[in-house]
This record gives sequence, C-alpha cells and structure tokens, in this order.
Amino acid sequence: MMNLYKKDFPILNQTVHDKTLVYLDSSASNQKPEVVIQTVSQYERMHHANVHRGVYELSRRATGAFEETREAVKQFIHANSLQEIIFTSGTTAAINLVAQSYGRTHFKAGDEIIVSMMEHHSNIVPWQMIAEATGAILKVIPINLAGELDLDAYRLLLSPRTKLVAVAHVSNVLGTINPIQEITRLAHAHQAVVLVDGAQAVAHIPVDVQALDCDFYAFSSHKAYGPTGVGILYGKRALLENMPPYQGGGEMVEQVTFAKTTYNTLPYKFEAGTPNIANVIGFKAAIDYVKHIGFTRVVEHDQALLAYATEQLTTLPGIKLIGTARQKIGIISFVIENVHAHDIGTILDHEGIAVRVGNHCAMPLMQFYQEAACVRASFAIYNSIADIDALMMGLKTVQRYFN
Amino acid sequence: MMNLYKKDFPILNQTVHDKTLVYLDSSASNQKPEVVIQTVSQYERMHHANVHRGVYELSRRATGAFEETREAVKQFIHANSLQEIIFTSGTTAAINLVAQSYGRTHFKAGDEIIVSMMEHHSNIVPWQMIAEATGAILKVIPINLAGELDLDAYRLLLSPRTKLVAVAHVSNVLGTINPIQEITRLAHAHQAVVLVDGAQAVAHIPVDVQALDCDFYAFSSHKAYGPTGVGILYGKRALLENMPPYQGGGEMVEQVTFAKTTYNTLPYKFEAGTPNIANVIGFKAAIDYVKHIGFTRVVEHDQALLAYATEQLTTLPGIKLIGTARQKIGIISFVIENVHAHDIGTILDHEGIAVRVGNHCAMPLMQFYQEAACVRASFAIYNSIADIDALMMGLKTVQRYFN
Amino acid sequence: MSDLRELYQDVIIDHGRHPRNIGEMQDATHRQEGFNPLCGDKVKVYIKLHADRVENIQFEGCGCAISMASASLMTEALKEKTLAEVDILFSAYHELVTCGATSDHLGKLRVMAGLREFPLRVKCATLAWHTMKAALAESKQIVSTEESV
Amino acid sequence: MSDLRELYQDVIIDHGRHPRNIGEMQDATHRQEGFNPLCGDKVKVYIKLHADRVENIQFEGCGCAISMASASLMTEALKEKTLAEVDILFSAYHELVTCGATSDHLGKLRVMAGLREFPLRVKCATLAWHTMKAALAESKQIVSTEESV
Ligand SMILES: Cc1ncc(COP(=O)(O)O)c(C=O)c1O
Ligand SMILES: Cc1ncc(COP(=O)(O)O)c(C=O)c1O
Repeated sequence: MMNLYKKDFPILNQTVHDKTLVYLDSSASNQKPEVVIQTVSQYERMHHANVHRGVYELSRRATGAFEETREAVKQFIHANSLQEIIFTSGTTAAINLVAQSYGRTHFKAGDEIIVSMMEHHSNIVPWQMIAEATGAILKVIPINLAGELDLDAYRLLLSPRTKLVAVAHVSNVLGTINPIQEITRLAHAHQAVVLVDGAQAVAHIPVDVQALDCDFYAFSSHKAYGPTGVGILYGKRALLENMPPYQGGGEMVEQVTFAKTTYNTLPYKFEAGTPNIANVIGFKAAIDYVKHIGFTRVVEHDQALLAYATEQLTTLPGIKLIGTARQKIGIISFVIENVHAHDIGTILDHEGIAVRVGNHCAMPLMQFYQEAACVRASFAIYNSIADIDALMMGLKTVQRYFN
Repeated sequence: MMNLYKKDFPILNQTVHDKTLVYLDSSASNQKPEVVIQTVSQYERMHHANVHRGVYELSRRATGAFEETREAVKQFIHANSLQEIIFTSGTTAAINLVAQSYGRTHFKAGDEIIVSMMEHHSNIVPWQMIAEATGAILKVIPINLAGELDLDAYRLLLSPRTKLVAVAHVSNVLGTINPIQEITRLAHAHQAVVLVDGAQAVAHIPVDVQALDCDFYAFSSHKAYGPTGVGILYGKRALLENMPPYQGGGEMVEQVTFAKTTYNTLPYKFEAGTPNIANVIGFKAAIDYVKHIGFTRVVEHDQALLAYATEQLTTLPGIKLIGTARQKIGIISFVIENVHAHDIGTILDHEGIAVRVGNHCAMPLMQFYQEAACVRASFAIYNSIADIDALMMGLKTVQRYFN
Repeated sequence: MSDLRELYQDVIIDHGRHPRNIGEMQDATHRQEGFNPLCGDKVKVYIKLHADRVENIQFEGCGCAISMASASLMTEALKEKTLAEVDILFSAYHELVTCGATSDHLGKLRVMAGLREFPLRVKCATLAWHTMKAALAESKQIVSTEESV
Repeated sequence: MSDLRELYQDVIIDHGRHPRNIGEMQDATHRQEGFNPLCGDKVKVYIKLHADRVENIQFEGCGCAISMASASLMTEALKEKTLAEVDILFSAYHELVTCGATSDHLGKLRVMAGLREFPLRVKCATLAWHTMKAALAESKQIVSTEESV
C-alpha cells in the first residue's frame, strides 16, 4: 500500500547507511512537509520584519501573517477567542509559564498539585520547582500495568487542598489517550484548575479545548508538522486575565516608567520580546496541511499502523510491550529480553530505521515499569505498513546478533 | 557606490508601493542573507530530528550542527568555554532568565539593581518584576543630552547595596556605544555583577566578553542576520553553576523522581525542552556570513553610513537628532518640528522606505527627551549611500505635505 | 489624487495642526483617557451630556496628524447629537475608515475616507472615537487600541 | 566484516552478557558512581589500591552491551596495573574508541576498535573509564557523560 503523504516530506527521500530512511521517531519531532519549509523561506525572502510595531508594508505583512496563525490555532483547538492563544517557544515554556505565573499567585504551603505517573519531565519538573518555591505538595495519579490512569485513585487524591491538576492528553511513551473530560469534570468539582499537556495529542487526534473544558492546554508546533521553537499556551480568558506576566520586556507592556509599569492586554501580556515570527508563520502552513488531510483520515491511518505494528511485534520472542491501553495513538514502546534498548537503537539505525531509545524524558514512568530504557516507535501521517515491515526485519537482525 | 552585499539579501530585491524597497529598520530586525535561509530549509529537508537524545543518524547530524552553532557563538563573542553559551528564545528571555534565576537567589529587600535611562523595556521590566518580588530597588544611571551615560553619577550610585548592573552595550534609539569595560570595572569593585544587553551591538561591533569582563551578555540572532526565536545568554561559568534552573522540563535534568530531581550540567541545565533547532543551526550561517565579511569592514561601512546620514539629515529644517554620542553605531533617531513621527513613517513607507517610528520600547528614554515618539533609521551591511539619499528625498516629501 | 494626498488632505493637515474643541472641560459629565501604545498617541475626551444629548465635547491629547484631526473632527461632528445619533455616526465612521463606505450622515467626516488604503493608521483614526464611546459607557479603564487582537 | 559486526563482536556480546569482576567490593579504597543520562546507563566502580598498584577492581551496573562489555574489559585490563600504566591505558583506550588508533598496550581491549564508526556510542564505551578515573581522583560528584559539551 503506497503512502499518499510521504512524497510531501522531502527528508524521507534519502538513504541512511545505504538503506532507505524509515523515520519512526515522530513523537520526538515530526518531519515537515515541503509546504511548511517553503512558507518559512518564502516569508524570509519576501516579507520579514518585526511585528506589531511597524508602520511600513513589510511589518504589516509580517504582523498579518503572524496573527493569522493565531486565528488558525484558535480554530484548530476550538478556542473561544484570540486572546486565549499565547505563543511561547514550546510546550515546556508554556507549562513553565503557567507554573510560575499561576502558581506563584495561587499556591501556598500545603496546597496540592496533582500530576500523573506517566508525565513527561516537562510536566513534572516545573511543578516540582513551583512546589518547592511555595510549599505546595505534589501528588501523583497512579497507573495500571496497561498504562491507564487509575481514576479511582485520582478521585481519592482530589480534595479542597487540590489547586491544580496537570496531566498529559496523550502519553509520549505509552500512547495512552487520557480521559481529559472526566479528569476536568472531577477537578472542577473541587475548584481545581486543569492543565493539559497536549504535546503528543495535536498531531494525532482532534482537540477541542472547550469540549475538554480544560483551563490550560499546552503544545508544540514541532510535534505537529510545524517548525521548532514555537509552542502554544491556550488558557481560559478569565484565568489569563488575572495572572501576572511571566517574562518582562518589549511587546508585553502598555506604559513603562521607572516608577510604574502597566501591562498590555491579552494575549500580548504573555508575549515578551520578539517572537519566533518566521516559524510561527510556518506553523500555520502545518495546521493547514493537517486540516486538509482531515482528522478522520489522520486517525484512521494512525490506528491502522498501530494495529498492524502491535500484531507484528507481539510475534517476536522475548518482546514486552510497554503501554497497552485500550485508547491509544500510534506510539508503541517495548523492551526485548537480554538486549538493551540502546543496542537495538544502534542496530536499527544501521538498517536505516530511526527509533527512540532511552527513558523518553519520563523517568518516573520507566521506574514504574522497572526498565532503565525502552525502544519507542512512533507513527505519523507519512509512515506506512512497509515501514513497520522494515522495523520487524530490523528487530530480527537484532535478535540474530544477540542470540 | 554599489553595495557589495545587497545581492545576498533576496528580500531587498522588491518594490513596495511601486518603489524600490529601502529597508532602514535593521535595529528592529535584520534581514537574512540567502545563505541563512537556505541553511534552515536545507536542514529541514535533509537532517531534522530532535537533538541530544537520538542514537540514529539524523539525530546525530542535527545534534552535531546544533552544537556547532554553540562553538561558533563561543568564538564569535570570545567566551571561554562552551558551557557558558546558553540558547534561549531571544534577548528578552535571556535577561528574564538571569533576573529570575540569579535575582531570586541573590537579591533581598533593600538591595539595589542599577539600570540606565537608555535601556530597552526588555532590560527594565524584568528587573522591575524581580525587584518587586524580592524587595530590591531599581536605580537609574542618568544620561546627558547627547545620549551618553553619566559615569560620575554611576559611580555615586554604586554602593555595597548594589547587587547587579544591567546596561545596554549599544542603545537601540541613540546608537550610543557604552563604555562597558569601565562600567564592569567599577561594578566589580563593589562586588556587583554586570549584565550587558548586547542586542544592538553584535551586528555592528566586535564583542569580546572576556575583554569586557561582563558577567552576563545577552543578544538575539534575529538582530545579527540570523533567524527569529533564537537568543544567546553568555554567563561566566562560576556564576551559572551556582544558579538554579529557570525552566523545568526535558533536557535540563539528570535524574527525575517524584522525590527528588537532579539537574543536568551546563549549559543544558538552562535549556529546558526542545530548542529551536532549525533556527539555531541557521544562526551559525549568519555568524559565518558576518565573519566572512569581517568586522573591520562591517564597522567601516556602518560608520560611513552614519557619517553621511548625520551630515545629510542635519541640513533639513526643523530636524532634531536624538542621540549624538561620540561613540555610536549606525542608528540615527530624530524628530521633525510640527510633524509627528507616525505621519513621517507613513509617508516614507509610501515611498518604499521602511523606518521605525514610536517609542522604540524605550519609554523612559523618550520621556527624558520629552518626545512621545521619534523616527529611527538604522543601518546594516546591506544599506548604501543611495538608501540614505532615498531617505532624504522621502523626508523632503514629508515636509512638502506639512508645510 | 494619490492615496497619500487623499490621506493627508488639507482639511486633515489643518485639523491636525489646529485642532478644534481642545482643552480640559471642568464641568464634563463624562471623561475618559485613551492610549495607543504602538505610537504613543494619547487622548482624553470630555463630554457634557444633557439628557441624552451631547451638549459639549472637548479633548486633550497629543499624537499624529491623523489622530489629532480625527479627534478634532469628531468633536465637531458630535456636538448637539443625541446618543442614538452618536451610535449611528460611530458605526458609519468605522465603516468609512476601514472600508471606505460613505453614508449621508457623515458630512465633513468624509475627508477621512483615505484611511481605507492605510490599514496601519486605522487605529490612529479611531482612538478618539473608542475613547468617546468608553467615556459614555463610563468605563474606568484606560482605553487601549490594543484591546482586541 | 561489516561495521556492525565489528562493533558487536562475540567478545563484546559475551562480556556484555556475562561481565567479569562484577559486584560490590567491601574493602575498596576508592569508589565512584557514573551515569549516562542519555540512555540511563549506570555504573559503580570499586578499586582497591595498594601503594600505586590496582590490587583489585570491580564494578556494578546496568546498561547496554557496549557499556557493560567495556566496564568488564576494563576491570580485566587494569588489574595489577600501576597508576602510571592506568593513565597510559586510559589515553590509549580513548584514542582507540574515538579514532581507531591501536597501540601495543591495549591487548584485548582492541576488540573495542569498532566503536570509531559509532560516535554515538563512544559515551557508552567510556562511562566506566571516566568513572574509574574519577574514583582514583576521589571526586565526590557523580560522574556524568554530559559533563563536557
Ligand atoms: C537594546 C535591546 N535590548 C533588547 C531587545 C529585545 O530583543 P528581543 O526582542 O529579540 O528579545 C532589543 C530589541 O528590540 C533591543 O534593541
Ligand atoms: C508529553 C510531552 N510533553 C511535553 C513535551 C515537551 O515538548 P517540547 O520539548 O516541545 O517543549 C514532550 C516532548 O518531548 C512530550 O512528549
């Protein structure tokens, strides 16, 4: 079966170690379609200027294109208003923004922040840092062996002390899709706000922040077919309005005197300094690309690859899958008996196959599974059944070396 | 006189409102040479992967190229080691990093932070924010009418209470080059550290952080012929090592457990999350481009344009230059009697000439000059005498409209 | 007439340089400050309302020719108007400067039609009007042209 | 022999699977932990020094075949060596895995020559060695392969 989209991604048309490149590390970073690459370079060749402050033509064009991305993001995640869409440098920066700005003004000693066992370091460490600064306490939602959140345990963790729940929409190791609506409903019943780490979700499943009813939603352009250095923080307007700025600088101020500085309105209050203009503009092309394919097809494709890969991999002797939730996206992590993930990664690379090995920035999760490292293959719209066949061949080579 | 470099900048080869584009707003953001644009798109088409954590070929290439930029930056500013070069999303983010990480651990109520009257908002507001959080007090170095720092007043401001001095290497409105070596020497005599905002310096004058002996140096790629969304924080290693991380997330940790997280070594401790890989790599091409021209020529060119523009502009009736320091770079700001800067900007734009008008994110400075707004023309390697002649013609048109 | 000449008509240059109805109004019933952080334009609008009629309207401020002229022309246009008429003029003016749509009510305000070719200056041309609206709504916050994205 | 086969030679696979000199050493005079955050490899090196001679050396740890084999081979190679000899071997080994330069001292360690084609794995192959060095230097910090950029 030919993949309809591979041709849109120039990077895939190459050999590595004399083998056709098979890229199975999209959860770390997506490859970019040609249209995104060209949108960025076109912008640099034709329209670049600093945004928001120029009275001349280039600046008008740059500002217009920049703000069009905001509109596209708003529609993409079904936000209610443009004021709720804040550009950051990535998911990590977006979560840190909330942890510092919301956390410093809302957490006090003894308050509780709930995260889950399956979080990425980017959704753990910012909360540890603000917990240490404020005296708040981190609580952890456990998971079952399949890699699903234990919602009963979550219910018991919630209390009047709970101030914020920070949880991944989709786990970057397990692929698990978490029941955000339910998590949010329960948190709101305790007046706690919910931050959703959407880094792994946006390229795989449709996201509707109003339906999820989450208070904050963070994600990265580079994991959704867009350029690096661009992240989005969605926040409900009423919350954002009452939060102090995170970084100070140009753009985010209204008036500056040494005696007193007043801040700009949303979303600019949170966008200090010159933004990543070219790549923000490139991100709109990525959103358009995904929209054009449509999430029906994206999901179908993802699930078909996941089903096939799961079926194939489980035939390998000594393999153990990590993450077998009922609801998951096209991420498949595993270990093989007596072979370290790192060695698997090297041998697969030699066969032209790029997978990720290690702890995937989720050490607590790996500890839960008592593995120091595992192998992760993750799929995107440009992957095909043939890629999974190549992975299987590669793993058979691995086993030849180690048996 | 033909400009040797204009041809390297594709964006300049266009008309705006049917006039040849004359771009005189490089202090807001430089245009990029074709080689930078192509380095970025080449990277996206051939080598993209997430950095530092992959065991496969693409990741090796991406990581290698990414770290080569660190080496190039180190050499560019003459830092002592790679550990001292931290990638951020811009000057603003770099200054906020120091304000929060250094400030929160070193400032207490009654301590003093010294800034100057000519600072950009990005080198004022972060200090106001940390001053408010810690009870520290902001002190301001006054300037004379020419736009030079009053060093005698600075000496009097320094005291055992002084903890940090934050000052621009070059003013973005006045063009003034400040005597950083002297500022640093005096501050160090009082055990205060010095942060230099180098945003406007790096594209115009050679920078040697060891000769300056400053403790921190911050600048942005996009003001030095590189892409947006990339900034550099240089810090002396001994200081950086004792500072807590600023943002938490992937990459900046060593080990994460819910009980205790340990942080990675320098420079990674301060680089949480996926960096702006493509644009960092593009920035190396920009540095190479400037190095190839050489600072001797860069400075000569800049000074020639400045001299000619100053001579020409002063012939206009009713003009008042803002910023006439003895040591300045190719930035020339001015007001014209009875014509508001904003109207000048619009009329010049109509003639194809892009200048910046407004307060240039330096409201306190504008208040000192008692102007709500001024016009700024700023020069780069791609500007020529002909561009200044066009500006003069444009300003004569302005005066025709308003007289 | 070139776009630029249409923007900087004599009437506008004149009102920009010699704005009418300028100065503080001691007995204003409504007053409001407005600010455009992009270019530093500031305006303060004073209104004396009698029943539902604008008995007097004045402004203070500094800014570019467009913002000063638009404020000056606004005060001339709104004097003696009822609140309902003010609303109609506000909408008509807005359409004029954004897309050049002229309507009969506009009268002398029509000189601002050139703005449609200068989208970057629409904020200058509407600051005084937004501030006036906010004054009548008795909003306490300083009006900023950056309020909406 | 393919690059890969040269890397994963039988000796390496064997030492990786059945590392020699493994286990805690109670009477060690020097001990040190090392960590490679990239892949989670951990190693703890124990040395019993007598005068300037390595009387005994052992390690504990978990990791990939390369890191376990390199630790195992290191303990074999260093036993009974003087500190001066350890230094020479350290340098020679480093050159071997980074550029394939073999020298006479290396003996069995030469099986690691395949590393030169796998720069991404050099950290695995040197973790135990750096940890050993740190143990002798009596450094207190955990050694991390990320120490130098
Ligand atoms: C002197 C100075 N400092 C700081 C900045 C902020 O730089 P950035 O917007 O790239 O963060 C600028 C740019 O406008 C500047 O001119
Ligand atoms: C679930 C999850 N959260 C957060 C992040 C951090 O994203 P970024 O590195 O783009 O800031 C990642 C990416 O690795 C992720 O997978």
